[in-house]
Amino acid sequence: MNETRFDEPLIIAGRAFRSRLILGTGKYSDNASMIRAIEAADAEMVTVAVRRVDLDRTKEEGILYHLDPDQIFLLPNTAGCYTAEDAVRYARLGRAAGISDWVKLEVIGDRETLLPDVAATIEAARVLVAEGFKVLAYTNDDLITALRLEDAGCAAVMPLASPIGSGLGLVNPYFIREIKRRLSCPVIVDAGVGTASDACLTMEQGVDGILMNTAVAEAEDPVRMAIAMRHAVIAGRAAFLAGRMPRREVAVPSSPVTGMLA
Amino acid sequence: MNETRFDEPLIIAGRAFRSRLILGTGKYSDNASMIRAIEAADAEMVTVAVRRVDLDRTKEEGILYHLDPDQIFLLPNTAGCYTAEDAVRYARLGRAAGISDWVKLEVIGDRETLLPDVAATIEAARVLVAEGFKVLAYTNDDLITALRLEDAGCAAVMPLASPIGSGLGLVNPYFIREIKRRLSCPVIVDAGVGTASDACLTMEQGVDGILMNTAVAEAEDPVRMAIAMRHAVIAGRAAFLAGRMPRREVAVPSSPVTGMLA
Amino acid sequence: MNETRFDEPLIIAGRAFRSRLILGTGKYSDNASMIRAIEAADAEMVTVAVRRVDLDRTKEEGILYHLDPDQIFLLPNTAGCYTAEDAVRYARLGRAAGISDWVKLEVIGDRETLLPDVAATIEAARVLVAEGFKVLAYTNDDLITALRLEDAGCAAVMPLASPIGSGLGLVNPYFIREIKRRLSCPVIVDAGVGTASDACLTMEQGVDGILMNTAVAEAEDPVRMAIAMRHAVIAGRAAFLAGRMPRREVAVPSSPVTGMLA
Amino acid sequence: MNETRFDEPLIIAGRAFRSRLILGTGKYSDNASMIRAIEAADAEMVTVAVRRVDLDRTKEEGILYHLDPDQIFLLPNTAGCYTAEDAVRYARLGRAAGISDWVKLEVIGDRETLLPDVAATIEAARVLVAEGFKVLAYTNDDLITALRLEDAGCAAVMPLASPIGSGLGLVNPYFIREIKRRLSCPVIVDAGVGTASDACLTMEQGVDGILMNTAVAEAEDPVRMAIAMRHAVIAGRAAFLAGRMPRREVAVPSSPVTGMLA
Amino acid sequence: MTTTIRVTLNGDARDVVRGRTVETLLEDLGLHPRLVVVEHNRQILDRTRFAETEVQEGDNLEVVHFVGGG
Amino acid sequence: MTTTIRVTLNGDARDVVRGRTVETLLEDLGLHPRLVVVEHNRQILDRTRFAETEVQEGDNLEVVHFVGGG
Amino acid sequence: MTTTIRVTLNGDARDVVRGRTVETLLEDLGLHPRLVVVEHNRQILDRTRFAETEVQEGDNLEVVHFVGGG
Amino acid sequence: MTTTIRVTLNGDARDVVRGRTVETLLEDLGLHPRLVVVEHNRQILDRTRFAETEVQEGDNLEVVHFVGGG
Repeated sequence: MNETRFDEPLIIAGRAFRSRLILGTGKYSDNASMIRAIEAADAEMVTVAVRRVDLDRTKEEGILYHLDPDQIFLLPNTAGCYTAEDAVRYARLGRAAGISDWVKLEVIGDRETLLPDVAATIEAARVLVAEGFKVLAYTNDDLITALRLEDAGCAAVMPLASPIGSGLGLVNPYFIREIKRRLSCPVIVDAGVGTASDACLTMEQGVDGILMNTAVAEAEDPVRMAIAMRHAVIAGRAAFLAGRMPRREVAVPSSPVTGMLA
Repeated sequence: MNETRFDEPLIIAGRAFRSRLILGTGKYSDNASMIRAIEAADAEMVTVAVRRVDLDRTKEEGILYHLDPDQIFLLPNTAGCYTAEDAVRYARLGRAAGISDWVKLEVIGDRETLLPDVAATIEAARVLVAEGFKVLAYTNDDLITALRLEDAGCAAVMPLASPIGSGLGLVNPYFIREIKRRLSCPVIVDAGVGTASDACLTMEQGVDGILMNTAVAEAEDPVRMAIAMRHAVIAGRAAFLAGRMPRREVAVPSSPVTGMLA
Repeated sequence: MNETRFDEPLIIAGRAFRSRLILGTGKYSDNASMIRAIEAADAEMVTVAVRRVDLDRTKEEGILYHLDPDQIFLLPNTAGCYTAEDAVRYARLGRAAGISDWVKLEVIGDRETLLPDVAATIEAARVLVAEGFKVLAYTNDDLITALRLEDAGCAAVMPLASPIGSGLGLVNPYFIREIKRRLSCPVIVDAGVGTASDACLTMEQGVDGILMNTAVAEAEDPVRMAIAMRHAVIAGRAAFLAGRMPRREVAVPSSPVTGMLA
Repeated sequence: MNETRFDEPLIIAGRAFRSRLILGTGKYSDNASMIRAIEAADAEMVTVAVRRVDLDRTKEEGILYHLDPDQIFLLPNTAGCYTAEDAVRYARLGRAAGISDWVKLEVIGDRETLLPDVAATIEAARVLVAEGFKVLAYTNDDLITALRLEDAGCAAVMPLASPIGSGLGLVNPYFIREIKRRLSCPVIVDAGVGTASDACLTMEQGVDGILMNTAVAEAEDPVRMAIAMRHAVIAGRAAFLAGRMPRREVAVPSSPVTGMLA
Repeated sequence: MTTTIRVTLNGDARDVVRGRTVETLLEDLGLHPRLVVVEHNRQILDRTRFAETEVQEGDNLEVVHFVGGG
Repeated sequence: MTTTIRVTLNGDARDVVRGRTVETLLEDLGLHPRLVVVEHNRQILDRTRFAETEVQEGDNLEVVHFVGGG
Repeated sequence: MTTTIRVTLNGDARDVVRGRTVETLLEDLGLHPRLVVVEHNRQILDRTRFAETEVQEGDNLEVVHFVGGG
Repeated sequence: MTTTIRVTLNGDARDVVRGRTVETLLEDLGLHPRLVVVEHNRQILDRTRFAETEVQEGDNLEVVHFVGGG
């Protein structure tokens, strides 16, 4: 059994992914670093944002100059939207690019914390699902909201580990574990992972994958951190599937207690 | 940069190891599982215990029937010894097997917790170093003791993450980090790791390697857990070298805040 | 400065409370224990549930046989309600008892976790506020929902520390701290506290009070735990007001480093 | 049952203390604050250091100008000593002041971390016990060392929560709990407590008392923090004696699930 | 004309002597009016109207009170 | 009749030569039609209609593309 | 003179035919000399001396090997 | 013969008038004997012997007291 064979692929909306690590493409110091980090992370899907073309600056900034949608699956997001209406608008723009009908839905409720407006997210999810979108919905760690998003027909539910860009890691493993236990659709933890052990611990809760951006892009060495994250996600997944030893407050020797010399 | 090139080898007593994961060989349900776990973990060094041959039972139990010292570096331990004198005796017996002059020194101070007797450990280390042993000394997470063991000439100092066989993980990252910061010799965390995220978090403290046994041997699926641990150690090491993003209690968006539609 | 003078009273809906500890009255083995626990906790407000009179059993079960509303402020809850409509009905029944127009609103979204249905809670809060109720709304630890409940006119917002009856303590201090920082109305943490240190840590986040039930009622010795909780809430409050020392990973001596003998 | 009657007194070397909170007297901005903090904390015992009289400055600095040994029990420490010999010398000087034959023994092993030199501490303890001292020995959280100190005849063993002056709180509750479980003499946690919840959590492990200094002296408002600490120690003690509810990852309602309306 | 009517009381069908008011019904049940709240056909019945409100065939009555709860 | 019309392009007023289609306008801007999406008076304009859609006085055009985001 | 001697082997008293060397004793026990280490009266016996070392009455022999351990 | 002697007092060389006892020396320094402890040539000097102990040339005196400490 080697690392590519200990696990099933991740299936979202009928599409199979070998890698359970999804990367954001924001905040890199330059595009070359971003490309190398994506490769080092062995990611098969990355998120992209929809923004106005800057008509006064170089056209280099369009990410399609750097990423080939035939090589890596692009997932447009609705980052920066504060209403269901706006999020629907951005989702439609993203789909019109002609790559896929997938969208990472996020409707933000507060500029300071970037926490989601769950009511608006559910509302937008319903609209988008009705229009045939494959909706991967960013949400907080509330089970009830996650259940509603699944009911709304989301292809995946994406609860946060902690606030976007905070690097605080998995603050509430109970809630994430419960969401995974109760939902049938894939659960991808999105936002808050800060370092490899956060990713590993998150995967150990049984979730199906992780989306991260800042942890890689703002590491001192993004490519090395991408390597770390690739291994951390595999490690956490394998450990979950392996079934860990019990925790115990008593010690138990690893070497035989018999056969000692007199 | 791929996974085999992001890092330097681990050097202990002049010997280079590509893998920073050392496995114990105790507690496996059977030898075949043990062998497969060692392979899956990609370990280059494993510990073994010295015990009386059981003259009344099958000779199959000798581990040299299963592990080839030319393929994998065997590190004899002094597990089960409660005095410096006993530990020295076991170390000499281990060396007399003719494989190497290395020893994983442990002198236990208490049968319930299996915590080390640090005074006796320092004493035994001095004797063994004087006899030419390469001593890798199991100890608690006390910096002062670790410094004394380094002064005594140990080839590596091996503080615990938590008690042997407990699976409680890295309880005191501060002390481990401080030990690593202050010692010049390799620091290998030994004992207490329970699952992959523990291993990852431990390596993120900057230590040079991890020795574990129960976490793999007593996982429901030891081979899958060995895969997990292999990746977790690489992940934690790479994350340490990469330099993590700062933690912050404010959110920071991953997508541009400019270029939004009107 | 003694314990009664280091702090301002807690004001909810214009009513002042000296004690920041609110107790639930459920799950006690007997009413005498409950009474003694309330006294030991020095609580001024306790929650009560609205339930059908059991016509076939003793009438002793009505809590007004045991608690005098002139001595202790009774806060009727809507526990057990799964829709906004039901919660409004129970709130009205509670008010019809003639004690006050206060209600602890809870609308549960899931039988397994007892997590709140935040959309239904906001809906019910709006109805009840319009009817003149003083609404203290149980909610999860989502800031956006808390802001909406405050906007709806709630007298206090009551985020959970962890699920009702779980005893897991304050799992997400960041979210609770952020809710307190952003709301103007009182923030009372409700549910999840398991022992005194949980209560103390919760108050240290700056929140205005704590409501608990199981931690006292299901302690081995409820009266002693009530004493513990009384002190823990005062301790956490005082520590918050005092302003803690900084955490630092370096040691700093408590005794002078000068004046040592030669 | 009120707060003074839920518990037995703490007995150390035959002397009974009502309060389980011991304060250090260093680092206060001025003596008046120190005095008021001691009163607010309701401490019955405080530590003092032995230092040369500063012959060129005001004699005000002698603490006996401010604290009356008939009112509060003074415990001389050996802070700042790096050898067993020095610690013994300071202990003798402290005893020669004529107040008592008690000493808080500390032998530091490292200037950066102020961690104890446990070998030297054991050695000094033996000497001092033989000279009739009541030795309260500061140590790390190693059970084996704690057992040796008890064997050496110490009146109390004082393991650290975290390094002196760090405010990191109780990093390793397992080790502290195990020390308490295994020793017969009083166990007083000394050093590392940063705020009230740390003190409360520490007492919940079952230990007999806490000694702290920086957490009070360096709080923004030392007197308020002293109040906090007084209550926190009582709260943690009462909670330990009360026996906490079980932690569970399932929710359990606090209100009856029967008697709901149709 | 029968001397009893059938009502639903706290979810259970129950025969009640015709002509009872809510007040006398509570008396029959041994309940103190000041310690309960009555919902009469889904409407809360003010305590001051207990005496004047006659229980009718088919009425749905909920008699509730406060119990221990968190 | 002037030879330019005024449109709102990505939020800014801009004068455009009368008679330009979306396709030629993008050409003028140096943008590759396959790499952008155009919203024309709040309706997404299918790429196949860029050539036939003439820009009119007062049109509100949003030209967007994918950028790095998380 | 008996033909057997009594030794302590791994903690147990055991009768051994007089004249056995450590090497032949290991053979009798079915043990491969290269896979064990022998402590002879508390002194480790170098493997090269197994053949020449005769087991004597009262000898204390410990025959150890490596087993799985952590 | 000089009228002063040289002693080491709390680590510093200091000239003291010949013939002073520890008690009078403390008086000179403005120190209350009950609030200090004196180590005389590395031996603790009992307070009852302050009056009778004359300070000698080359003596090493440590005068200590309690200060705030944790």
